[in-house]
Amino acid sequence: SNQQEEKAADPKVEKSSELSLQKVVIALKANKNPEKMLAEKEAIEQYLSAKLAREVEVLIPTDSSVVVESFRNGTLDLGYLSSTDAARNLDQETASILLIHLKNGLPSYQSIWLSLKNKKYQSIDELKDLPVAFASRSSTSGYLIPVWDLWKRGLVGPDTSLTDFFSLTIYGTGYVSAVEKVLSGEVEAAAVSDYVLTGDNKYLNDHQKSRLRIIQQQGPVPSHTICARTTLSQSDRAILQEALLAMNQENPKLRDQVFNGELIVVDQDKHLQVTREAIDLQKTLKP
Amino acid sequence: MNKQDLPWHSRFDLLGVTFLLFLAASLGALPSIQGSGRDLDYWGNLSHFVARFFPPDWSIFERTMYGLLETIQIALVSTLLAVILSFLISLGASRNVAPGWVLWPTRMLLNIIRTIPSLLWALLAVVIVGSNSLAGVIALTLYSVGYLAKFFSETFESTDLSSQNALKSLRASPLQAFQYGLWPNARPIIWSHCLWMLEYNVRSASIIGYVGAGGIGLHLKLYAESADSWNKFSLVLLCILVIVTVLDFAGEKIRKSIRDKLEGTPK
Amino acid sequence: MNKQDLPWHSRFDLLGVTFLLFLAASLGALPSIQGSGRDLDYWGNLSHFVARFFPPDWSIFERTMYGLLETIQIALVSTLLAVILSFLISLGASRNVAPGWVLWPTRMLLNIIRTIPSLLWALLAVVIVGSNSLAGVIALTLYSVGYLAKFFSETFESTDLSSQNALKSLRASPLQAFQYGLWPNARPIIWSHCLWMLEYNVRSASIIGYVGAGGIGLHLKLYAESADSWNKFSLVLLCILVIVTVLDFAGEKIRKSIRDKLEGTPK
Amino acid sequence: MPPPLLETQNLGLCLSGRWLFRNLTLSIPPSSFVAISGPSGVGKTSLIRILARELSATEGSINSCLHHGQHTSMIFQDLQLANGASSLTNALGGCLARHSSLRTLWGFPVHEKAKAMEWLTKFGLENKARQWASTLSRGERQRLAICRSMLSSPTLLLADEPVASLDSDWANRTLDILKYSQKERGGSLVCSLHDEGQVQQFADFALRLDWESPTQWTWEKISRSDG
Amino acid sequence: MPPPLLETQNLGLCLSGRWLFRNLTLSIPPSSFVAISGPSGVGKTSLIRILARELSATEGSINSCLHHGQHTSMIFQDLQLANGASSLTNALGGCLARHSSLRTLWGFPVHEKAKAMEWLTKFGLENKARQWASTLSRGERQRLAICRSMLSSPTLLLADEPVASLDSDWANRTLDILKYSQKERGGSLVCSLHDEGQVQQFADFALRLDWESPTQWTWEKISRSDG
Ligand SMILES: Nc1ncnc2c1ncn2[C@@H]1O[C@H](COP(=O)(O)OP(=O)(O)OP(=O)(O)O)[C@@H](O)[C@H]1O
Ligand SMILES: Nc1ncnc2c1ncn2[C@@H]1O[C@H](COP(=O)(O)OP(=O)(O)OP(=O)(O)O)[C@@H](O)[C@H]1O
Ligand SMILES: [Mg+2]
Ligand SMILES: [Mg+2]
Repeated sequence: SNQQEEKAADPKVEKSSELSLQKVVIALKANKNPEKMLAEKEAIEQYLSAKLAREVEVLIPTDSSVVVESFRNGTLDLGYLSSTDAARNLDQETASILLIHLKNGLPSYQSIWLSLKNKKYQSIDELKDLPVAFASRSSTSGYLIPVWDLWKRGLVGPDTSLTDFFSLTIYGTGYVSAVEKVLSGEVEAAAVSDYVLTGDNKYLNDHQKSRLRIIQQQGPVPSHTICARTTLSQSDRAILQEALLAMNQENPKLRDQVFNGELIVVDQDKHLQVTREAIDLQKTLKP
Repeated sequence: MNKQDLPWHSRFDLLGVTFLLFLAASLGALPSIQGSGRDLDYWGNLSHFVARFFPPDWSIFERTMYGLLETIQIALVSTLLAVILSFLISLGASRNVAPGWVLWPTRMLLNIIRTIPSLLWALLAVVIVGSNSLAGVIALTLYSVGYLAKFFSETFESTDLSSQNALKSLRASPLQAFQYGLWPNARPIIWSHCLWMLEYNVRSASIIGYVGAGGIGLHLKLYAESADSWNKFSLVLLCILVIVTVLDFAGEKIRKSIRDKLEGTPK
Repeated sequence: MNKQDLPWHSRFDLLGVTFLLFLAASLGALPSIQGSGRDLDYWGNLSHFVARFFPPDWSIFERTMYGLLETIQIALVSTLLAVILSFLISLGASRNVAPGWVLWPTRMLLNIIRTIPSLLWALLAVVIVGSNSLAGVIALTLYSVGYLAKFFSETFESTDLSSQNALKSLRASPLQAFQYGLWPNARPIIWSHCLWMLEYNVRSASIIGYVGAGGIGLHLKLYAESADSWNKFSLVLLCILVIVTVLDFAGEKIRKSIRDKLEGTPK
Repeated sequence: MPPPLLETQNLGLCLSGRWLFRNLTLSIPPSSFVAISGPSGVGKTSLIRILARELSATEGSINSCLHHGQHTSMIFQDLQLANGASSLTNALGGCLARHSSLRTLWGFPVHEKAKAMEWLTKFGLENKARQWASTLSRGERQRLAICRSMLSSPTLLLADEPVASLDSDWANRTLDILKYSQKERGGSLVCSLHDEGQVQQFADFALRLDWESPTQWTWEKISRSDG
Repeated sequence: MPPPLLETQNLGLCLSGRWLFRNLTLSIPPSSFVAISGPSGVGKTSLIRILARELSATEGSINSCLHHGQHTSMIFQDLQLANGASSLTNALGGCLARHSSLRTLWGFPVHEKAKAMEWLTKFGLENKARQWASTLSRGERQRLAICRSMLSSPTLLLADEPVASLDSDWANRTLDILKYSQKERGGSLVCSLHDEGQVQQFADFALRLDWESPTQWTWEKISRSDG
């Protein structure tokens, strides 16, 4: 990786106003239906390649370790990652946060517990010895933060595991599969992100939403981030950051579609503080 | 009559033509396979990556064993079910056992089973019985049948058929001719396939992991996702390797015992 | 001498014992397979779930075709590479071709290859060449070799060996005896396995999805994860089913042509 | 004259453009031993396979006059035994037609086993009953194939060189057993033989195929002092 | 007296507890035709396989006196042809030992093909060269197996009932060809035969195995007016 740094800092190419990369590769998260995903892919490729005068390629890797390794070997330059994935990359020193997005003006959103409308649970405490579902093991709002919340409430800890508190914990393959388990009656509640219920109908249709209610909210969940490979040269980083920030003025519609809100620069450690706390806690829990 | 006297195309039968088509299509597809176009330190990247797997982290050995036990149990049950189902279905899918009107529907059924990806089988099983090891068993069983029945029926069509034909000409029913004529010849390959399926199912643990049925697959996925646990990952792999090797060895021994019996090597 | 005169255990050879062990282990594992224990409407859940797959959404047909084309290209190239590699490796893993000191290391290599899950192969490929279709090809190739070479070598050990032995006794080298004695007999099964591998690789689209090489695997994953796209999912499956059926049919035709030639059925 | 068991009308077979025989019109009388002879490759096996309806003729027709309950059995030149099964099981293959698939799923009826052992004993294989067929000597395999066919009690037995790999003692004994077993139940034996001595000694009729010309086959009644 | 090609010392073979032969001490002189005979199942094939070192004897030893460049070839009773290959390819199997694996990877040298065609022609198979071995008649397959072994020009040819499935014309012709091809190159032919007439007509020595007692084998020199 040292070599790459040197190469990037090669004085011949280093003209602070021009990108030393011949081609920019960006990874997006695979979380929408393919129509929108592919349309966004093309739109962002066009926008950025015009902006940077470079070829831009958007990848949609489906596994987070692929992102880590791609950053490490230098085949990926930017990635739109959840805060958990960002923390993982930071720990591995493969990437650092370039920008984050704001959701409703905040650098965070909420995680929620959902149940059927006819169930009258008031808080998660009441679900002791009942089955619940999490979105997936790698989800921030659908697993990491809810567990952190349970720990803060003293319901789980080094001596009480999730399966000690709940009668059964199930992990889905995403928000939708977790919610479906609630709808089918297999579990009493599911932990997901708040925009599953309050956002557009990307995840659930109106009929499904009408059968659900929120038991409680927990958070904050740090919003998604745009990370850049650590081996990028300082000037490249700056150019890319500038180009993305320009979307705030030039193409807010595309920005909202792809990155879910206004892009801002933050202190990366502060942004990831909650996530890191939750990750560290995770390791102390009884398995 | 010499080889040269024949027109050149007489050397190509259906098999040759298929092979050439396959070759041409593969080579034609080559240009569309693209690399990153970047100047990478392939060897350095690879060795750094691989180095992180060593040494395996033995501290998780006990936990791994528990996960593995669960995985093996699921694999055993689903393989047993799959073998039974596949055997029955494969009889219906073998040209030399089943009549035509059974043949094609059965084949089509198998094609459909194979088309459905493992993930979907897992989802289906979860929809039916919920997220638990039973779902894992159902998913693996259905998934395995698609393979195993195809392998079985192809084996039945490709082994030495002469004895089966002899029995048929002695007016045995197709099933009888199969049992006493074909089966003794097909046995070694069939057992190989069964053991392979067991091995495959032990490794398919990760599919079961998806639907939350536990087992070692879940561990593997978690270790892979946390980017710095490759040495734990490698320990799990080491344990799986032991199982794979044992099964491979068992298959080898069984084939050898049948071969010895066939050749009648005196001890 | 009657069958009854023999002690009961004389009926059990290694194969019988293995089978009983397998049966006992499977049945012993049964109790640990547990359902959800909740009162679920199995049939209702299933029919609701399945109903959402129909009718397939034909509006995405064109896009699916593009995705599929890419997938097929990757599958073709990787299968070709895998077949070549597996063939060479399987020679080293067959007891009747390779000497002992080649045999065991090769077998162990294959076991290791098979132990490594698809995800890890994908990662390895990404580490080497980055996220692109080349990585997909590398991952699929390496993954396939583990299977294919095992199947090949088992086929070589289980087909009719008499002609190979005859050539060996005429002092042909192991390779020559293989080429002119064993290969003509093993051909039909080998081709079946190759076609199966091609089919498997077309379906392994999801592995390629991992490394971000696109193809149909990505679509499948996205459809599966968004709530209301099961009818799109089913269209993709339908297209894959067509490919699977075509390949199945090709395999059948090839086996039949060889069988006809062997039996010499006059036209 | 009793009606024949099998009749052919102008039978002809053409393989890869070569006529093996043509205009073959025969009728196989009951209780008779018909020998088919001719040089190697002339078409003996092909003719027998046509008579057994394993192969279809290029021209002409075959007319079977077997009654209900009577049937044809064949002894193959290539033996076609199941190598991975014991001699006894192989022999028992001959009785499969008498039992349903369900009945034979878990083994054979005891009386069939006894009958099979009887045949095996007749052909000197009583000590080989539990041995896998693949480890028998070629001559033993040939006798085993005969046992299998005899167990099915055929009215018409089509035997393709059943004694080719046997020494002359066994060959004579075998042909004798075959001939008299068939005569006993009023059946016939069609048997290809390449040894002229055996034809003269056992056969009632001889069909001789000709290598040069497909139509020059001859049908000869063999008269013997003892018959 | 010239040195023998092969000598055995007190050879004995025991299969599944039964002694097939014991104390077998022979020496095979050069330029000779040794016939092995005995009833079916007596152990002829087993003995020949021991001489070819395909099988190891239970007791005793074999001593090969072949020089460098001389070798043994075997004609199998089960023929052991590759069914899915043409006759020509099968016959060419006999020349593999003369060429490296690399040389034969893409086909055979032209002169070997010509030689193979010569042998095929000698055995009346010239028109069957491109046909798959599985579609040949049994007799043709037997002749093909002989062609394959002859192509390897063995000094010692071990033939296991090479003429069992041939009619007497072809059988005599074949034994003649085998005998004189071997004599020509100073080699020997060890051949199991079950026809006493053929033994008397062609063999120089006859080894007769006995069914009752493994040690009661006999070795006889056959004198003929013509030899
Ligand atoms: N592996 C084995 N186990 C037990 N018995 C065997 C085995 N192999 C051969 N035999 C027996 O040894 C005897 C001799 O067999 P062999 O093939 O040598 O006979 P042969 O003289 O060649 O007979 P044929 O004339 O029928 O070919 C046979 O009775 C055979 O059943
Ligand atoms: N499918 C085929 N295609 C071409 N020729 C064939 C086919 N099947 C058989 N033949 C040829 O037909 C001829 C007759 O074969 P058949 O097996 O009937 O001979 P046969 O009289 O039984 O000879 P043998 O005494 O050697 O057993 C042979 O020359 C054989 O090569
Ligand atoms: Mg014949
Ligand atoms: Mg023999």
